[in-house]
Amino acid sequence: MSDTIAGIIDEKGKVRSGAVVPEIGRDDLIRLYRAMLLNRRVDERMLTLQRQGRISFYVGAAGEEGAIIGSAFAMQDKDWLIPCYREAGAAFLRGYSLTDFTNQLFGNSEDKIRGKQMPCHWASRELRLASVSSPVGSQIPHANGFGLAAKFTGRKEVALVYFGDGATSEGDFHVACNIAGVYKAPVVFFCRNNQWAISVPVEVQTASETFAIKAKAYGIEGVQVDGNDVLAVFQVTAEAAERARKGEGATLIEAITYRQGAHTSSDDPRAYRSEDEVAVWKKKDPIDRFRLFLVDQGHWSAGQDKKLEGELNEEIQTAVRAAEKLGPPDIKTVFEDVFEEMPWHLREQLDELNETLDSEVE
Amino acid sequence: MSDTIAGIIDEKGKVRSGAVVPEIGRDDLIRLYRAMLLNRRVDERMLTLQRQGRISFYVGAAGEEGAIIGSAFAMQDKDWLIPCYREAGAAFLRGYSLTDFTNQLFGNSEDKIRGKQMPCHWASRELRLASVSSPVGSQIPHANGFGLAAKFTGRKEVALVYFGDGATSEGDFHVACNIAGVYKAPVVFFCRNNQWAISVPVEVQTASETFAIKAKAYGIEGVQVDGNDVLAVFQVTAEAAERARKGEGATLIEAITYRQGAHTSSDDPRAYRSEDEVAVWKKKDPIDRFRLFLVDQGHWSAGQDKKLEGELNEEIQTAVRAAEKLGPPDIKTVFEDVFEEMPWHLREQLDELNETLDSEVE
Amino acid sequence: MPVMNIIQAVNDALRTEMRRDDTVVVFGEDVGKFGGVFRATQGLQEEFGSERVFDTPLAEAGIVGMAIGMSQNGLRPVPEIQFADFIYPAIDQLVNEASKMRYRSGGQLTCPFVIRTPYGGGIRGGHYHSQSPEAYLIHTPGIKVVVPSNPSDAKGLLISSIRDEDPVIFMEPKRLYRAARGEVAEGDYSVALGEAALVREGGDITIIAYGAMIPTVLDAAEKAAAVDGIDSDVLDLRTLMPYDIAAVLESVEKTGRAVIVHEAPRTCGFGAELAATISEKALLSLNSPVLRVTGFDTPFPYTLESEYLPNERRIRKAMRDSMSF
Amino acid sequence: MPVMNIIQAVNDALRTEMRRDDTVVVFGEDVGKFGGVFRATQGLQEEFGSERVFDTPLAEAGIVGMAIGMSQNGLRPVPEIQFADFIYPAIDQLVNEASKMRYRSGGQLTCPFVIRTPYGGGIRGGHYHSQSPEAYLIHTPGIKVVVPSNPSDAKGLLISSIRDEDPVIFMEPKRLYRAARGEVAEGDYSVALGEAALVREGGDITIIAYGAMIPTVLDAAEKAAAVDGIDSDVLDLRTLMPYDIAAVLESVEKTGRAVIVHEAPRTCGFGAELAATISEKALLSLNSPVLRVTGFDTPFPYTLESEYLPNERRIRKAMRDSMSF
Ligand SMILES: Cc1ncc(C[n+]2csc(CCOP(=O)(O)OP(=O)(O)O)c2C)c(N)n1
Ligand SMILES: Cc1ncc(C[n+]2csc(CCOP(=O)(O)OP(=O)(O)O)c2C)c(N)n1
Ligand SMILES: [Mg+2]
Ligand SMILES: [Mg+2]
Repeated sequence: MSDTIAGIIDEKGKVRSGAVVPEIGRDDLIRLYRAMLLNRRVDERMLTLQRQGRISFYVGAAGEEGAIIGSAFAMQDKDWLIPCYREAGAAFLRGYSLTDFTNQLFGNSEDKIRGKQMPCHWASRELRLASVSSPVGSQIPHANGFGLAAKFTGRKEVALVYFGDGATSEGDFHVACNIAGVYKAPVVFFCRNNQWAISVPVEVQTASETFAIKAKAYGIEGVQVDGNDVLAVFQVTAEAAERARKGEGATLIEAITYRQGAHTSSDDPRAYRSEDEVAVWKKKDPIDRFRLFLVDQGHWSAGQDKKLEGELNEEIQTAVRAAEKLGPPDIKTVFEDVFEEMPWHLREQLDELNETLDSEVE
Repeated sequence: MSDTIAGIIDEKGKVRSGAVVPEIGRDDLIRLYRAMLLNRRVDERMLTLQRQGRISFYVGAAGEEGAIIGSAFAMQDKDWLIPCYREAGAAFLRGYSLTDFTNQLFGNSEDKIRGKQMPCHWASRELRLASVSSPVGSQIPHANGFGLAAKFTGRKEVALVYFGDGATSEGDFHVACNIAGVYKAPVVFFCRNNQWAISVPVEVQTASETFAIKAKAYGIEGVQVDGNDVLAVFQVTAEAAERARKGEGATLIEAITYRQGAHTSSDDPRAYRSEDEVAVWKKKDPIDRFRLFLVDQGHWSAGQDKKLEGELNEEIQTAVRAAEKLGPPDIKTVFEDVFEEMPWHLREQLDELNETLDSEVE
Repeated sequence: MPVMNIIQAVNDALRTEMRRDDTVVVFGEDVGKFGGVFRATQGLQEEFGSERVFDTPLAEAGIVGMAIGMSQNGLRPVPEIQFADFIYPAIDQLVNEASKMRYRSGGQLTCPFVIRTPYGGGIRGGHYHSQSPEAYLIHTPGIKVVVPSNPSDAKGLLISSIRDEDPVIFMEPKRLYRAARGEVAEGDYSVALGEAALVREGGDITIIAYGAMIPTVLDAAEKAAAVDGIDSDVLDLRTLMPYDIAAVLESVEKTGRAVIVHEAPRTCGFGAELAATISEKALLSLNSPVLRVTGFDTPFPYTLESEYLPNERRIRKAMRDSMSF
Repeated sequence: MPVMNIIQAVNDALRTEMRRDDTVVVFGEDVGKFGGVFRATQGLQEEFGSERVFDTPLAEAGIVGMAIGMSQNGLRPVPEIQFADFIYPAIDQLVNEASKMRYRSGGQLTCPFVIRTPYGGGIRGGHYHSQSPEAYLIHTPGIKVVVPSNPSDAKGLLISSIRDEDPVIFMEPKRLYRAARGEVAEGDYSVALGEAALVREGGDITIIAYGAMIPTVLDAAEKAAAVDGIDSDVLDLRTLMPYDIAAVLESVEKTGRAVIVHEAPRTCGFGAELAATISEKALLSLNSPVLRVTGFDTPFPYTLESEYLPNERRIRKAMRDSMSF
C-alpha cells in the first residue's frame, strides 16, 4: 500500500500499522458485511438466470462491493446517490428491496419503473436513488444540480455520484468536476477505478499519474483509497461528505479496485485479459478481507456466516420465484410517462396499436 | 513575474535578469514585430468599418498579439495551425494575405471561403490554417487528428491548436488533452488566458490554481508563460513543438494575457469590467514592450516605426478599397460545397430559388 | 398594457415567475452581472441575488446536466443556452437524460426545467449564430418545444413553460428580439402550451409557421391578398411539441391547401412532419400538394442569407403554385 | 461466392479497403485487441498493426474530433461508435464541425471519414442499445447516411462509403448482424451510394424501408400477398442521404400507394420526409394517404419492445388500410 493511498485493513483482514479503525458499531459492521455478501450472491444468481435465458442481461459488481457499499454507507439518507449501472449494492444498503430489484430485472408488471429499461437500470425517488442510465458519464453533471438545489434551498444534502475509470475520459466528467469546483458544490465524485472499461485498460484510458490527481484541474480535493477496503472507503467518503456538507466543496475519490467478472453478461473478458491478473486481484477480495476482519475482531464466526448465506439464498430464491411469475406491464405503459399528460399523438398511437392487436390478422 | 511563469523581457522591454534571449535574427524579429503591428492596425481599422456598418462583425485581438504571433512563429510551415476566431495574427505571420482576409470580411465574390461564414472565420488549406468555427472549444479535438495523421504516415508535423480560457471548461478540451496524453500526440495546446470569456472572469471559469496545471489530468506537460512577452511565448512554444516532434508528447501552454478590447464588435465590456483593470493591462502591452526591446537592442528606431505604420496603413487601405468594390458570390454558391457533388435535392432547391428570383413578383 | 419587445417580455416573465416561485433559478453563460448577451436577464441578479441568477463556466453539457439534477431535487431551473447553435454539446444530456427521465424511472423522477435559447437567422450570423434546431428536439420524445413570435406570447408561453412539469425548450426568435413590439399583460399572465393562434383569416389557403417567420409570413399574406388575390389563413403554431393538430386540420380542411414555412433546412425539418400528417389526415380535402418554404439543405450561409431564408417572394410563389395546381 | 453474415461482411470490407489503401485507419472503444463488442473489427489489429487499428479512451467527441482532423490531413478514418445511442456526445462535432467543413472552407477542406455504428432495436437493449438516430443526421446538411440490410450490401456500401469524399454515417442493423446471411463477392466490390434496391416486385402498393426493417417488411409482404391478396413493391433505400428519389417515385407512381416503415420515432422521423415528398411530388398518383409504420413517439421501451417495433401485423394492417382507403 503506497503512502498516498488510504487504507485501513490489509488483505488478511488485519488493521494496518498506524491505521485508525473508524468507529462503527457492531450492528453497522454486520449490516455492511451483509450488504456486500448480498450483492455478491445476487450477482451470482442473476448471472446464472441470464445464462439460462430467464433474464436478458445483467451487470455484476464482483470485487467492487467494498467501494460501492463502503461509500454509500458514509452518506446520510437525505443525500442523493447517483449511480451508474454497477451500484446495486449501494441501493441494497439503503433499503432498496430485493423484490423491487428483481422485478426490475424481469421488467414485469410490478417493476417500479414499469418495464421501461434493461435490467440493472433501477431508480427510487423515495430512497433518493437517482435513475440509472447506460451512457457512460452522463449522470455526473447531475450531481451538481442535486447538490446545489439543496444548497440553494438551505438543505444540507450532499450528492454522491458513481462512475468508472472509463467515464473520466468523457466530457461530462470534466464539465461536472469543473463546475463543482467553481461553486464549491456539495458533491462527492466517486470513481470506481476497476482497471478496465470493457476491454480497455486504464493505460489506454488516460496518461495521468492517477485518477485522483485529475482533481487538480478543478481545484477540488482528490484522494486515492484502497477500494477493496470497505472501512477505508467509508472513511474517505465520510470525510469528503463532511467537507461538502460544511460548504468546503467537492472531492474526487479514486477507489482502486478490480472488476473480477465480465463487464456485463454480454462480455467475455478472456478475449482480452489474463487469468493471472484476475487471480492476483481475487486475493484482494473485499468481502473475504472484511470477513476476516470481522472474525478477527470477534464480531463474526463461521457459523454465523453459514446462517447468513442460507438466509440470503432463501431471500433471493423467493424474490426470483415471485418476480418470474408476473406478466409484462400493460401495453399502455409504453405510452405513459413520456409527458405528464399523454398528448394527442401518443393517444393516437396507443389507439393504433390497440387496434392492430385487436385486428384479426393471420 | 512569478518563478513558474516563463518570461524573457519585462514591461519596459528590458531582458529580465537571468533570462536568455532566444536566437532570432534581426529580420525575423522585425517580421514578428511587423505582424503584431499589422494585427493591431487591422483590428482598429476593421472595428471602425464595423461601426460604420460596412462589415457586419469583427473580432479583435488587441493585447493578445504577443501570444498569438509568438506561438505561430515557433512552428514550421508544414505544421498545422488550428485557430479559433482571434488568431488572424498567426495567419498574417504565415503569409495569409490581407487581400484574402479582407475579402473574407466582406464575404464577397473573391472570398476564398465563398461568402459562407461570418467575418474572421477564414481558412487556408494551402497555408495549413484550419478553418475557423465559432463554437468554443470544438476545434481542440481536431488537433489530435491532424497530429496523429502525420505521425502515422511518418511525417514530422506538429499541430498547434488555439483556444481561450473559457474553452477549457468545455468537454472538448478535456477529451482532446486526454487523448493526446494517451497517444503522445504531436500537439501543442495553446490556451490564451485573456482573463475573460465575454463577461465571465476566470474565477468563474475554473477553480483550478492555473490553467497550465490542468495538464496533470492528462499526463502531458503544462507550462505558464507571460503571454505579453512575444519572445517568451516563442521560446516555450518552440520547446513544446520540439518535444512533440521528437515523439515526447503534447504540451498545454497557458499564455497569460489580456483582452484589451471588447469580446467582439457585438460586445460592450463597460457593462461588466472596470476601466482600471484594463488600464493596468494596457501597461503590459505586448507590442509596446517588444518595440522598446527592439529599439533597446538597436534593431529599430522611431523613424522606421513611422515608415512601417505608413506602409501598413496603405496596405490595409488598399485591401479594404478593393474588397468593398466586389459584389456577393454567385447565388449557386449557396448550394455548392455541401457535398463533393450536388445531390438531386440541392439541384432542385437551386432551381427553385432561381425560379423565384426570375419570377416577376411585385 | 405596457408595450414591450420580446427581450423585455422574456425578462418580465422571468421576473414574474421568480417573484411568485422562489424555486425558479436562472443561469448560463453571461446571464448574471452582464444580464445576457441579448440582455434578456438584465437586472435579475440585482433583484434575486447570485444564488438564483448566476454565470456558469462555458459548458453547455454542464449547464443542462445541472438543470437535470436541480429539477429532480426541488428547483425550477431556467438556464439559457446563449445561441441555439450551441445546444449540441448538451444534446446527449437532452436526448439520453432529460427527455427520458420520467419514462425511465416509471414516472418517479421528472425534469421540469426550461431551456431558453435564441434561434434563427436574419442577423448576419452565418453558420453559428443562425441555426434552427427544432426538428432534432421535436424528434426526441419527452421534450416540449415552444416558439413564440411576439412579446405577448413570449411572456405567456414562457410562464406556462416554467410551470410545466416536463422539460421545455423555449426557442426565442432572436431576429425579432427588438423588432417585434406589442402590448403585454402585466403580472401573472399565461398562454397555454399546445395551442396555435390563427393570426390571419382568409379562406383560400393555409399558411403554417412559427417564431421569426410569422412577420414575414404575414407580410407575404397581405401582399398576396393585395397583389395576387390570394386570401390566406395564417396559423402561428406557438408550441411545436405537442402541436395543435386540431387547429391545423380545421384550417386545411377548410382551405384545401397548405404552405408550411420554417427557417430550418427542409429535409426532415418540422415541415416534413406537418406535411406528412396533413397529407395523411386530410388527403381528401387537399386540392393541391402541401408545399414547404424552408431554409435550404445547406449550412446557413453568410453573405447570401436573405436568399437562404424564406422570404416574401418565395412564400408568395409557393402560394401561387399551390393555388394554380 | 462465400456466404457471410453482416459482421463478417463489414470485417471483409474493412480488410479489403485497408489492404488497398494504407491511409485507412480504424479506431474506437474496444475495437483493437478485442475486435469490437460485436467483433466487427476482429483480426484487423493483428493484420494491420496498432497504428492503424487501435482502442481509444471512452470519449465519442474525441473519437469523431480526431477523425475530423485526420481526414483533413491525409488519412481515411473509419471510427466505430459502439452503439448509435452513444453518438450524441459527438453530435456537436458532427453538426457544427464535420458536416460544415467543406462548406465553411469554401471547398478547401474536407472530411472524408466513415463512422460505423450499430443501430436499432430487437435485441432487448432498452433505451440505450436500441436507438435509430438517422433523422438527426439526415437533417444535418453535409452528412451522408447509409444503412445496409444484408451482408452483400454491407460490404459494397461500406467500401463505397470509405471511398466517398464526404463524411458518411454507416448505420449497421445490429439485430441482423448475425441473423442476415448471404453470398458476398470476394475482394474489391462496391455498391454505389444513393441507389435504392427494389427487393420485391408487386403492383399494388409500395413499401419503403431500410436496414433492419427489410426482413420484417419482406415477411409482411409475403404474408400480405398470400393472406390478404396484396402484392407489393418493396424498396430497400440503402442510402438515406441522398436517397433515391427516382426509384421511390417510379414505384409509387406505378402503385399509387405507399407505406413507409422505420424503427425510429414517428414524429420528424425520416418517414415524415418521405411521406411529405411523395405527397408533394406524386399527389395526383396517390390513391390513398401515405402511411407510416414506425417506432412510437416514446423512448425505446424494454419489456414491450416487440409491441414498440414495427412488426408484420402492423405493416400488414397499414397495407390493408391503404388498399381499402
Ligand atoms: C457514452 C457511452 N459510450 C460507450 C458506451 C459503451 N460502454 C458501456 S460500459 C463501457 C465501459 C465503461 O467503463 P468504466 O467507466 O470504467 O465503468 P465500468 O464498466 O468499468 O464500471 C462502455 C464503453 C456507453 N454505455 N456509453
Ligand atoms: C459552444 C459555445 N458556447 C457559447 C458560445 C458563445 N461564446 C462565444 S465566445 C465566448 C467566450 C469565449 O471565451 P474564451 O474561450 O476565453 O475565448 P476568448 O473569446 O476570450 O478569446 C462565448 C461564451 C460559443 N461560441 N460556443
Ligand atoms: Mg472501469
Ligand atoms: Mg478568454
